[in-house]
Amino acid sequence: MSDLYIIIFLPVVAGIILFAFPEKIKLLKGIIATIISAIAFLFSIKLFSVSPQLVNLDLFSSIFTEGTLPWKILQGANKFSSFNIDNLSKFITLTICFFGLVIVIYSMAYFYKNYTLKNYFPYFLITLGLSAGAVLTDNLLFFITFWGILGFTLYKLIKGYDEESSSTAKKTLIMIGSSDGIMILGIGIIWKVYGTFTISDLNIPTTYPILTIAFLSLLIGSFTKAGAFPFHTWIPDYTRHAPVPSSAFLPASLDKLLGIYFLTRICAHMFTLNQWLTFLLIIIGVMTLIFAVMMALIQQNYKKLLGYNAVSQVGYMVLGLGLGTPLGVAGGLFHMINHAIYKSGLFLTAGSVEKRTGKVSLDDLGGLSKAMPITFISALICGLAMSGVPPLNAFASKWIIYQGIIDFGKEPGVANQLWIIWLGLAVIGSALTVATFIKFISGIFLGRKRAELKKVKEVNFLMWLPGIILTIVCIGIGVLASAIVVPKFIMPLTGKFEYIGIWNPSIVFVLILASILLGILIYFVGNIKNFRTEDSFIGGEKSQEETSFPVVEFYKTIRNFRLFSFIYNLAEKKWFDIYEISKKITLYISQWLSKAHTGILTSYVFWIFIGLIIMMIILIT
Amino acid sequence: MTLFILCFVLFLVGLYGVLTRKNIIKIFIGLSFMEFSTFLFLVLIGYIEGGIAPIISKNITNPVYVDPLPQAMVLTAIVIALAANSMLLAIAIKIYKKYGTFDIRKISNLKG
Amino acid sequence: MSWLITLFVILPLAAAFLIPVIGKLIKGFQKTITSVVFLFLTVLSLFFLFDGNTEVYSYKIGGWEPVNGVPIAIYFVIDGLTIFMLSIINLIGFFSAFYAISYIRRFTAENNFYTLLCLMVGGMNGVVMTGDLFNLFVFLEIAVIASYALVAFGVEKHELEASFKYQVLGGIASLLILFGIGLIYWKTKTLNIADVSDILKYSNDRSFLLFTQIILIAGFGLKAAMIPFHAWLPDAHSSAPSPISAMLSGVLIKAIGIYCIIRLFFNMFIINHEISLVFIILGSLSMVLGVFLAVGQWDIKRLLAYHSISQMGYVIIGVGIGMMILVNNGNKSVAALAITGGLFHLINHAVFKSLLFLNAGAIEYKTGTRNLKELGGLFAYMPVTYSTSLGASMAISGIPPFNGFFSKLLIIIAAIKGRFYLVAFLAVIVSIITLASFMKFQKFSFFNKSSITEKPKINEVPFPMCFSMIVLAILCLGLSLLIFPGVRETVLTPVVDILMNTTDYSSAIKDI
Amino acid sequence: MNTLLHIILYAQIGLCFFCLYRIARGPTIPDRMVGIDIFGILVVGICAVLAIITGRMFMIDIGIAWVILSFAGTLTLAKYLSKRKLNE
Amino acid sequence: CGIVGYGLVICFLLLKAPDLAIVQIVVETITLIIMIAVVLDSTRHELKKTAIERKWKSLINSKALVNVLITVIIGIVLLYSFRLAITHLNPFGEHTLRMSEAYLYGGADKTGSANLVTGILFDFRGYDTFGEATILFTAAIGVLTVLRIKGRK
Amino acid sequence: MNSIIGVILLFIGLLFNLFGCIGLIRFPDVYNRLQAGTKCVTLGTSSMLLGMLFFFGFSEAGIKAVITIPLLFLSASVAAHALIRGSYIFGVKIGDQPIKDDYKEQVETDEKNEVK
Amino acid sequence: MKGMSSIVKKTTQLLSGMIFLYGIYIITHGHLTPGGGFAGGTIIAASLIILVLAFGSDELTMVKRKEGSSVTESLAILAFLLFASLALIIGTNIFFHNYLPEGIIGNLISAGVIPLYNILVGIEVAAALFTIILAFIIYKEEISK
Amino acid sequence: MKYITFFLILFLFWLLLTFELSVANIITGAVASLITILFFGKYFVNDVKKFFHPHRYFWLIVYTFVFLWECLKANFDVAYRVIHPAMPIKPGIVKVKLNLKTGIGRTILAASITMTPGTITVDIIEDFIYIHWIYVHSTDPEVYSKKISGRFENYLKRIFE
Ligand code: NA
Ligand code: NA
Repeated sequence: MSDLYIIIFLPVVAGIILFAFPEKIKLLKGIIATIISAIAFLFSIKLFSVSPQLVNLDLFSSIFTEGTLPWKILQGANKFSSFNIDNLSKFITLTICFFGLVIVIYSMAYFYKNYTLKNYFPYFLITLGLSAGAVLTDNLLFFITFWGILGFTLYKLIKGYDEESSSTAKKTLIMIGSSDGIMILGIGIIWKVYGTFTISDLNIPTTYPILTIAFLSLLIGSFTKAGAFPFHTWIPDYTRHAPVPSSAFLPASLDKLLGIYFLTRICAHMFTLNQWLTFLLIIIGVMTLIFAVMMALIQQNYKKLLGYNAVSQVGYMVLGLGLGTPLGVAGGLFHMINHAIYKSGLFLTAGSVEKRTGKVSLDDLGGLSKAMPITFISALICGLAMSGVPPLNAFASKWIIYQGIIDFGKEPGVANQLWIIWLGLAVIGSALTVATFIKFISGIFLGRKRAELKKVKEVNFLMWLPGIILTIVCIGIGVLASAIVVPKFIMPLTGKFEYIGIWNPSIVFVLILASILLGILIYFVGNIKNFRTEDSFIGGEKSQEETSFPVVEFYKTIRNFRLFSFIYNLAEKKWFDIYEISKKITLYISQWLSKAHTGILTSYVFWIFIGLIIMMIILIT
Repeated sequence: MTLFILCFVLFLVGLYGVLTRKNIIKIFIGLSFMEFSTFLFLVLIGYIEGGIAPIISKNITNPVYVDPLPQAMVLTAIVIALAANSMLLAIAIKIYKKYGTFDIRKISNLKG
Repeated sequence: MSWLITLFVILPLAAAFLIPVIGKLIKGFQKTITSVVFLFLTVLSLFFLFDGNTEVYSYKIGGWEPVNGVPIAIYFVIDGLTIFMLSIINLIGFFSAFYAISYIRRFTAENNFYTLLCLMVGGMNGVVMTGDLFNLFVFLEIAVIASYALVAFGVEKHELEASFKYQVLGGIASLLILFGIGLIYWKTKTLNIADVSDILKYSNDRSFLLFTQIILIAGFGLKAAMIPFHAWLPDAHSSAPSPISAMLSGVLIKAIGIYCIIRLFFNMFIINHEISLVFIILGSLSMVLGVFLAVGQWDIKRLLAYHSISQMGYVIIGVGIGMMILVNNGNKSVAALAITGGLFHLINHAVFKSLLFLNAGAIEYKTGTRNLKELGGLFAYMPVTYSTSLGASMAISGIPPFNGFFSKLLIIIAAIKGRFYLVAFLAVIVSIITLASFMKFQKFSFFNKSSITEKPKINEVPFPMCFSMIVLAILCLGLSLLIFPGVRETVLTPVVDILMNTTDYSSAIKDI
Repeated sequence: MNTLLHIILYAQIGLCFFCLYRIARGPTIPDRMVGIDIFGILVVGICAVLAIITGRMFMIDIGIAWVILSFAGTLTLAKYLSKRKLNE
Repeated sequence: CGIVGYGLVICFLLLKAPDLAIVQIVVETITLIIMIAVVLDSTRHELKKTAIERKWKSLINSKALVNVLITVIIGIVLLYSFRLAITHLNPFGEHTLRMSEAYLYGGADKTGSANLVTGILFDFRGYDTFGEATILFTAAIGVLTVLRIKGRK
Repeated sequence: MNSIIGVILLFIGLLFNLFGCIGLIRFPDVYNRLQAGTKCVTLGTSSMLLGMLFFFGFSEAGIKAVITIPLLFLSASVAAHALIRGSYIFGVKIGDQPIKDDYKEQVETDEKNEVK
Repeated sequence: MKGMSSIVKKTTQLLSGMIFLYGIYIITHGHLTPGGGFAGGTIIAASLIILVLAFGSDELTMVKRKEGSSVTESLAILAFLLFASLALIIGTNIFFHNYLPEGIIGNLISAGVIPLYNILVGIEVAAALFTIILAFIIYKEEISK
Repeated sequence: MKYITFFLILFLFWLLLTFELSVANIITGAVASLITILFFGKYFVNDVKKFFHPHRYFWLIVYTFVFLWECLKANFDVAYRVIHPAMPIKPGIVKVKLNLKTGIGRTILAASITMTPGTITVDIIEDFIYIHWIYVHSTDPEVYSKKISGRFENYLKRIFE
């Protein structure tokens, strides 16, 4: 299977070679990266048509002559180098390569002028290749290696020059790296119990606690990558501080793809979940959905807002996959694809806005719709898609998920009995998403235009093209969902399932509409309540455009609800950030231990002899 | 056996010195005591009742010598201890210069 | 092989003896000879490592043949483990010496520095090559005493204090070791490790063995800085000049601590359940407490030093688990995996920790401080230091594709396979905190400030320092290759074999 | 005869404890040093007696060495004693 | 320090180890000489600070009992374990030979040295002795290194 | 015969040593201790060495014993002298009320010269 | 550094040479009687030290002596190593081989290389200890300034 | 001359130490003595021709016995003071004028005085010798000079001057 070499190793090798090129010829590097991405994309299409199979790549002996000493020693790796081309992996590979291509085009334009991130393209290519590798490999050790390297490239794709962004970079790698480490535990347990690292051989019942632990540790890996509660906290920070192409590439698309891919793998293929795990997954899904979107609502930084949004959408995917029914899994995976598309699109538009205005706060922006029409249109459509407006893509996927939940309720089981709660929360989440969408669009593109933004122009062709492509794809998938996309792409992954066609009126459709309306309502309620304060605040400058939506005030409104304000305050103190909590605990223990090291020699000698006699007492007497 | 006990007591005295004294020099002395007790211990295990010193002499017939190997070891160890001790004392004198004291409670800038 | 192995002792010591004489006459002699000798020895050891010969070879010093089957000479014993250790020692030694060419220029008495460095390396070579208990002690002392002096090389307040504490605790360690050797001699009447092993094989004197083993664990544990015997390490390793810190953390605690423990407890004593449990417990303690102590540090080198304790914990755990499985007649391949993981981590740690100390040295060299709170924004001025330290940080934190990841992987999955779930869990937690503390290091030293104006004079360190750092960073990546079974079989398997088949060592030597 | 010699030997060793007492009590450094000095001379006697008991003449070498080195040690002490003062 | 070292010499003499005795004498004296050089510098200062010292001393005294207790406990545990450990070993004075057998009987013929300890030191285990001399060399260089007035240029 | 004389000499030596050691314990200050200790013990030990000569006769050992005696005398006396001088300059007081102290002024003038 | 009183000086004049000679005696008879390189070397060092202490010496001379003894030390131990590895070079391939004839036990010239080693170790030890103590003395002189 | 004397003394010392007359030993002794001279020759006493006057040796032997006698006497005196329950001591430092001129003579005198129990030489400064006396019999210089050094000085003069 030489396709695999091209898809996995060509970008990696090309990336490594690109390191050697000086930074000055960045355009050339970009072009090379684009070409490589395009090649990878073409081959991923080719791979998509291949029938499912297991491939064992002969990694080294075919490249190097057999038997000679320096290379002979590498050949031991071959027995681990098995790859699994099944429907899921080849589909994910295809999407990965697609996003890679779209984003590399955008990056080329984005970084053309102020290329501040060193070695972006090499790391980009390595990320691309290794992502494909992680998806395609059938060996857990290879998987964990690729997965871990991706964490590192993620770290390298954010520039951590000032205090905050370096904190973010640190936090990101710590969280990703931690999940990586925890996954090793799961892999170890699997190896202990089943004696194999081959993913396709596994079908593990989660009956014993030890196996549940294995599942959970792998789950943590996928959750951290995808950004599910409570391991999501790196994503908003990352999107806020990383360059936009990086955000679009990794947290918005690739990491989601990988995370959800792996979640699917472990939930659907590697493990058979017991009902409590299902319950857990659903709870986490819902919590992610609600909490993240709540946080998104109060954000002023639009990049961070998108980041929280990205997290909240993961909730749907987890929810869908947690259901475990074909419908649920299909919904989750479909939503994953859709989310990747519109969220990348949104990030790219956000990037364009940042590029042109240099502002990152919604407070400083407004009224750009005329100055940047194409960007505005992409943002609008992608945002609508995010809100689940028909006929756009996310509508279709959310809808399948809702249907899945209803379907799920028909089965016996603890989680199943509570289906109506899940459904209700999902709808509320969707409604809140709409509210955030309105905030985003109105904050940037609508409202009064600030004086300092007069000179803002549309971005160039290379920068808006990817956004438009993604927008078109959004619409295309939405329109063709029931006709082509679901049967052709999604069903092979989950098996056939029954579902109600796309335009058929049903309770689900009502729900979706309800959520959209509810969201708009929430937004306006929040605004109207505070118009007066704004008037008095602004004073004489009232005579601006009528359509001005004072974003700040809206945010304050939400905050001022008593219960919310309490929670938000805690959130702002990072009480819900698992990273911060662990950090505090660690540093507390550290301090405590440090105090024991008084610097006085006598106590050290004392320790030695105490240690000695403790050993004596325990072992000898 | 008395010597064994002596040896052990010597060790304990040294240990007591190291554990409780606050003066570098006294700690050093405690350490030396422990060294001595170890040397003595090594020589003791090589002792043979009725043995003579392992030096060949023409006028002694059918000699029973004590074990010379522990002696050789201890000899080496003594010189090693001398080297280590002179290093320690060199450090001690420098520390006295820099800190103005031999009190280890005050020589505790490195901690945590 | 034959007489060539004696060069590992002769050459560094001869260099050490020559430097005070010729160093005064010829300028630059000390640097040249040290580097050349270490390079030569590195090449020689690597040659032995890769020549595919895995037999145990012994060399009788003085040419004294055994009398009635009792070895009476001091033996050099060359087996997989020895060659492995020799490679590490001389490799890191070379890079430290080369790095020191520029680094040590700011100090007075350069000649003494190189002399002591040669002595230290010669001592360590002697320790790993010898097959005789007392000789081991003697050469251990050479290395240790040289390191005492090197820790105090700057003769400032902190350096002296650190050296003092190191010496007192090191002195206690030496005493315990000597006492242990005495006990063994009392029991066996012999000093040759193989011979001792032969006698102890037929002894079931449990309390004697345990007593001796505990004494030796305490003694060598002090040298290896296992918790609770670790207190000297953070002081000493952070106060020494950086190339020496690299040697101490990278090599010394391994050659005179871990190596001795492994050698004696696998090849001399009969492995037993209690002691392997002690190893696992002490290893876990070191691993966990070490990392918690490290993460709160603001002094770069102190942070690194505490990590040495923690990382040595991994090595000890790997070896301890292997021992435990062997004792319980468990799955031999798992034992082998655990030991492989431990030894793999040993060499990895040697490389990345040395590199990290060299990085810390480079930072201190240019900025004059080691306090993370005072640093920042160096990535732009010191690109080589930055990128190499990033590699090393990733390696120690266990991020692929760097070497540390693979060794930790082996240790953790071996621990799980051997049912040491708690240990595996702790190993993962420690790995996470390690990552956190190295992200802290990266953040506060290289990023965190974008102001260009503050330190305009800072630039990259001179070539010898850069060279050492770059090559070590490449090694950080390159050693990942050891995960491939093919490479592993050449480098690590001979080592593991000598530990797995615990009695092969003595029988091989007694047969010769 | 042999018992007699042994009695002398042990008596001589017993005398060493007097010095030990002085060294332990001090109170000044010179006091301790006097103790050590005298101890050294006593040991020469011990060496002599041992030489007679064992019939091995090299014992006296040890005595000579002791005489010489205790001389060196005392000189050093005296030297440094006279360099600085107690009531400075 | 000195006295115990010298006491050790007597023990060595009684234990038929004249070589050790002579080396112990010389080493002890040299250590003493060095120690005198170190200590005498400081004792006077210590005397001056009596007031502060006394305060500390009262503190220490309250701990003294605890310290003694700890030492005694350590001692008891060590002694007990040691007693257990050595029950099956040769008792004092009934040492048997293995490695030394060759050194003692026939060793002189091999090395030609009448002093068997020297024979071991410089021939059978000459390598050890070389190491020992190297340690002394190391210590000399180390002392020279440590006793520099200025460490950095 | 020789050995009997030898033993007698040994006993005499032991006796002197005993006196010396008692003096070492009993006398009040370092000077007096030195007085008692050094001399008595030196004499006693010399006597013992002489006794050794009688045991060994004029052999290697006997001669060595004899040459040890002047060595011992010389070194002990000079050591005592150096020690007492050192102690004096160090500042150890001579008893509570010395009968006569001629050395004091000498030392004091020396010091003044040194200061200059 | 100032010297000591005239009594000490005179005695040292008489004795130091003898002590030195006695050190040589201990070294050269190391294979016959107790003692040897280490003990003898130390005695030699002691003789040199009392000379320095008694007669005093200015700092420059002391530094010179220290350097000299340091070099001597290096050379002696180097020679030791050289003699030990001589057999490696000249054919027997044995490190620390006693390649000289053993001679008759009890004779001064016997025991092969042992007396040679003894002498070298004696020089080394004497020089090392002399260096160490001089270093201490010089250091004290320096800081007392 | 000085060196030859020194050599002879050392060589004699060597021969006494080894007590062996083999060729190897003699050569070794000679070499050892030469080495010693190399190091210590210049520190040796200058006035060496006195070593070749036999009458001095005669007086030396006489002196030895005188000294031993005094020594024994004084020893019993000290022993008495030691054992006496009341410890009758009256310590003090006295200053005695010296009649000896040569350094070596003074040194031996000082050593003799030191070795005589009851007195220790503290210092020799110019022409005076300071002596610590365990029991200051008299504060009159005339008296105590005679008591302490008088007997020795006569002999020493004959030996060394
Ligand atoms: Na090999
Ligand atoms: Na090999």
